[in-house]
Amino acid sequence: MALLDVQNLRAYYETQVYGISRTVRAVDGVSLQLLPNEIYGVAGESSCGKTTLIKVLSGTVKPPLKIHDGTVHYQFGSYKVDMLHFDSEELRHSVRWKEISYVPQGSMSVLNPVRRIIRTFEDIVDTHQGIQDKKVFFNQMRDYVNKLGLPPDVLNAFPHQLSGGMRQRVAIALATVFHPRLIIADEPTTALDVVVQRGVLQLLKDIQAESQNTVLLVTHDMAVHANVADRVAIMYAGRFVEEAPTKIIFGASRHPYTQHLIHSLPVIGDKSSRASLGGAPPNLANPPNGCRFHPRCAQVLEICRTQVPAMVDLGGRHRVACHLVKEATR
Amino acid sequence: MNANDKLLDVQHVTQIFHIGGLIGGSRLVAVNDVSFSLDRARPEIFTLAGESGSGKTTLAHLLLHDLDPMKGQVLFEGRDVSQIRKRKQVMEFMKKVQPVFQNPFETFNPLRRVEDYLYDTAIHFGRAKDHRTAAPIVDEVLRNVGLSLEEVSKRYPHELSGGQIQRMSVARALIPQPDLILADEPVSMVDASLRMAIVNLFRKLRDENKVSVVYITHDLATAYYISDRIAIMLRGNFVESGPVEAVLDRPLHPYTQLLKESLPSPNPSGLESWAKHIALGTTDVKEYGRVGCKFAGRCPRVMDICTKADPPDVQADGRTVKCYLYADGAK
Amino acid sequence: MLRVFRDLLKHDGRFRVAFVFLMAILILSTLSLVSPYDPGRTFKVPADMPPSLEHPFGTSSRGQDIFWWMAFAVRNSLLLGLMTAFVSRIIAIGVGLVAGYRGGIIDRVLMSINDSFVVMPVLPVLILMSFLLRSSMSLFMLAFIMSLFGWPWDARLIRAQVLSLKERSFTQTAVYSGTGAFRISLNEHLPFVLPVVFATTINNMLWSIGMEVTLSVLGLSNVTFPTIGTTIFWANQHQALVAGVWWWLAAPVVVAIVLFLGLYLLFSSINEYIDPRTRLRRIGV
Amino acid sequence: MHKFVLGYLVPRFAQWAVVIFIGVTVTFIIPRLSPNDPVERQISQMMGTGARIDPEAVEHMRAALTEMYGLKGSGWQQYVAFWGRLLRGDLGPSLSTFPTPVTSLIANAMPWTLGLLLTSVLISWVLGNILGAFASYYPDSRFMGVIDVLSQAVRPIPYYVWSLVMLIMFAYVIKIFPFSGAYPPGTRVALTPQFIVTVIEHSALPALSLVTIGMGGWFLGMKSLTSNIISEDYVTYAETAGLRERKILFNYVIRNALLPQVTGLGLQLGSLFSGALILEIVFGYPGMGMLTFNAVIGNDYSLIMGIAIFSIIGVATSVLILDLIYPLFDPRVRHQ
Repeated sequence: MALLDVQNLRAYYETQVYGISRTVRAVDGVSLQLLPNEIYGVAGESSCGKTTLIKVLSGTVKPPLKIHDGTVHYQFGSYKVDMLHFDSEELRHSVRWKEISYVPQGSMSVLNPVRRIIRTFEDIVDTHQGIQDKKVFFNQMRDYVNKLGLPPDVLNAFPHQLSGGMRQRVAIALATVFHPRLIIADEPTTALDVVVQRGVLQLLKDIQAESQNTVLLVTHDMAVHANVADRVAIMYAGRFVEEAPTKIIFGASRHPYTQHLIHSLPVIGDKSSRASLGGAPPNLANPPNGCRFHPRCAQVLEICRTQVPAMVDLGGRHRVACHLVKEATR
Repeated sequence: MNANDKLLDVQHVTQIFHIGGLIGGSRLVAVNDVSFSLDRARPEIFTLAGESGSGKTTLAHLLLHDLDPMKGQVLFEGRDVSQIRKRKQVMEFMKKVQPVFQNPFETFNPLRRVEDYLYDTAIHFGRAKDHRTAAPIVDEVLRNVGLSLEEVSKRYPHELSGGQIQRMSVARALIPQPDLILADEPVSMVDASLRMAIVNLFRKLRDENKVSVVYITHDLATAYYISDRIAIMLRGNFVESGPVEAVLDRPLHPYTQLLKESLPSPNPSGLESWAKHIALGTTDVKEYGRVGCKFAGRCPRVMDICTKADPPDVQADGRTVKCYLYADGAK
Repeated sequence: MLRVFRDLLKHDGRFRVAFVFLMAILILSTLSLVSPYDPGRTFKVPADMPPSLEHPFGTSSRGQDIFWWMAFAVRNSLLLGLMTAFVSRIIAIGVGLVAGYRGGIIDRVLMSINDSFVVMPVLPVLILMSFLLRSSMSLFMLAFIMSLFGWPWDARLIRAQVLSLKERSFTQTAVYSGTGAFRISLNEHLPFVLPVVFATTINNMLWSIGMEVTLSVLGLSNVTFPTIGTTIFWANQHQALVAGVWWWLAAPVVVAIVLFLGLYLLFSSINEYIDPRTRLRRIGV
Repeated sequence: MHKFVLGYLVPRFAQWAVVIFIGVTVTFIIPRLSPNDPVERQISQMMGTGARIDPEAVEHMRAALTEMYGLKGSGWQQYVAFWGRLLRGDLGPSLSTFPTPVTSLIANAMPWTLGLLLTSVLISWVLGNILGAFASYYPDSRFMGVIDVLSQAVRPIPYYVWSLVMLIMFAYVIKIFPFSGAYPPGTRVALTPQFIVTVIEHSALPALSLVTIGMGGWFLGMKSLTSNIISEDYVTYAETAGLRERKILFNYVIRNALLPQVTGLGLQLGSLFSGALILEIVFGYPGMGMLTFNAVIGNDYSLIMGIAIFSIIGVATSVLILDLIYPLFDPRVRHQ
């Protein structure tokens, strides 16, 4: 049973400034399913719409972002939640953080700068569960963060006193305090050094393995997906272009953009020259028609310029949206 | 090899910062006794690699003469950079050394046309008398980086992609025909798909334009791809430096090994080694203050001598490594 | 410039109100050129007449037509505001840009002087000054003295902005393009600083005109010279409220409110429009 | 801890000293710059009254006045003597109410101004900030919209004009409040309950105008501050974590938006003090404002000097106190 089922989601930013109105079609027809007990990776470059997708899935849609089309259904055991038409109070009370929690990118700006870390823990737990005895609660939290490899005195510190890696671990501790079924991680380690990043990602993997929940990991770094994600979806200009288990994505991907993303990365030990993509990422205010990757695609066909390729299921949970594939299977 | 055929010669440079109040406050040795040099005859790409707080950006400021070193000297073409005072000397220095910055969208003023900077550079460094005579020169450097004047003219930074702007930044740096380009994390903010274009560009500058590049980055993979020599920095020290194949294919210093291991490889097979748990890094400032090797707190092969005094620079297997493991007595 | 004007008129309610108010003020002050009465002369009209067709604002106990007197008063007050704002802007931009860009000792010295002026209560000092200069205090001298006190708060705003701009890499790009420090301040930093300068200009006008009103009510400026403040002074002097000549006091108060409100609404609508963030959004970032 | 003392406290005290030094020096220099010499003016004023005084007495008077004005000796000696007297707390005698010392006049005027100023500033600061935060956190509430328009209308109007409007409206048109003064003339000044009641009743109108003007300013300041903070990451994060709106508003939005408002209060004290002076004149309230007015009318040169110096020291000290309180609000300053 799918934990999350998204069908044909369209979410646009509509801005109106001094008479100039612009519509940015950030997410333009995305469908995906999240299964229990898996790490689902979403890869894509800047302005491909992955942050907007997260806003919709985590229910933080605020103007100028507006939902145009599509459905987002969660299934927490017997408890069904239609995210797009759900009473905000009940959402706040029984879904937020209990079922869906969130690990942010730059954790420096996410923690309240004028309150100690323990206060943020209290705010969250008190709202959802209530705290009887603050002393007991403090000890519980101290053991909990200790288990996650954080020194105990971190709870009394202020955010500005912690290093980047430490703050990110605090953010993970906060996100997992209620053992939610879905953790959405938005570029959790982009701002960190490579050694600290490894530690933080291992922590995320251990927590997922232990509580058998689902992690939606969003990052532009394909190498992180290779080592952390079970399944990976590649996003380009507001649409999914390919989705498959990690081994297939890295071993037998069919979409030119996916292949480029993987082979363009230099690797220590291999100095062979690597080509770069021509052109620039499309402007989502007026994206190219047909397949949005066609202006930069080396194997572009005539049909690619006019017709949007449908998502074709190649079996083994491998889906791809590219006319090259349809040509071959016919 | 006398002094003046060295393009850049950094001799035992040390820089100490004072953090905290007027009196009191602690001392932070941002750069500690660093030396390296680039030959004028053989243009090369020299990488300064290290994580945040390793001192690589401070070193960059020292090379660009934004800062003058507390101890040691930075010689450019045999002359001490800190003596450069007068406007004419500064222009002379800037003609030969040009920077390329990290964030494409901060390199050019969002309220000015990007091309204006190229015209300014051409006119101020004497390559052209006025706007009209500068146009062909600007067009030539733009073609050199894979763009054309008509493609980017009259454009504001927000009307161009990160990749295009970064190329224009390189083009601007090329106009005064410099001998050395100092690139501070030039590709980290550029999309992966366009990153290789910029990286290949630096290679082309070295081979065709005979320009040496000091490449500052935390990304070992791109460093391996384009540089000739590399120096790994930790808390202000060169812990390992030498030809990039030696340093990255066969790393000796435990910190370099840890860096290489922590780099996730883009194929799923290498799972087990990456999953091994590593010690959590202590807060940066504490590591700066350590006596002896700065890595001792986290080093899997630490010996008690490591915490006593600074390890010596040892020549081993074609590179220099600052570690007691390879000091002749220790074998 | 016209396009900016049209955009604002169409989209910003505050600008429309400001436009109407300020046009009224400008018309009133230009009328002073064709005033049939000389403000210096009294008892030219029957005193204490309520507002009528012939005397729209009524007449004062000193036998003067209040409408024409207010024409001169508004013009002089506006002139004072513009002069003070202009002079203090020059000092503010100078101090702000130099302290911001130069930094080091110059910055620290300038800023400590600046902060003492910001905190100092200006009124008691101005009272002391005008008390001593008393009647020889002309409009220009008052404007000059007030501009000596009007710049520190704005210099600090400009300096803060220059400091942040200096850290941004395009300043370094300009340096390495061979541009001189002065040209950098002009080309790179001024476009960002102008919105602050514009906003503080109007703020300074509000402050200086308000201060003039206060000083002349205390009788500390040249009371024969018609300004909004001196009108209120004479009204007080002749106990207008007690004597029931309420229109003598109402006229300057209403005109002052129209002037200040018009300036403030102009300030906030234009401030929002030329703020770099909205300008970038308008270009469609 | 000592880093905080050296990094934060010492510079604040230094700034306090510099402000007072510059302020006092400016008040010392101004009179010396002015064309007409106060001693001559004083004497000519007395001569003007037509009383025949023989020249020898005039000479004696001139010496006494010069000595009293501290105009004896070279500029530098005067300056040192000036500071000497100041440090001993002697601001010289008031001329219009000779020989009562200036300090005692100020001593019984200051409490009135402080009472009026402190209460109204506190009320307007707290009210303005709370309403400002609510206005941007609940943008579509009509009540907030009305307050927003009112504040924008009130804010630009200088104290003097606004107090006149209030006077006309509440004392003249709708007679609710007494015309002027803090208490009807002749009542015995004592801490009896009815006396306090009359004082409150009389000072209601000036307090009300101070509060309405102040509140408008703080309201608009807080509204723009909170509208930025609402889009900050830690607020969106708190909303994603499902915290109740009230907790987010008070512990996240207002708690952070207050910091610049505390500094703002410090920087505004100078203008608030001037505003209070003017208001007292309009309402005949017996504080420092009325004292200044009488000094101006009575040509009391040394009283005005005293008021100017006293105001500078008073404002500078209150700014210092605010700077000392600020670290309690902002842990980032407390824990370097």
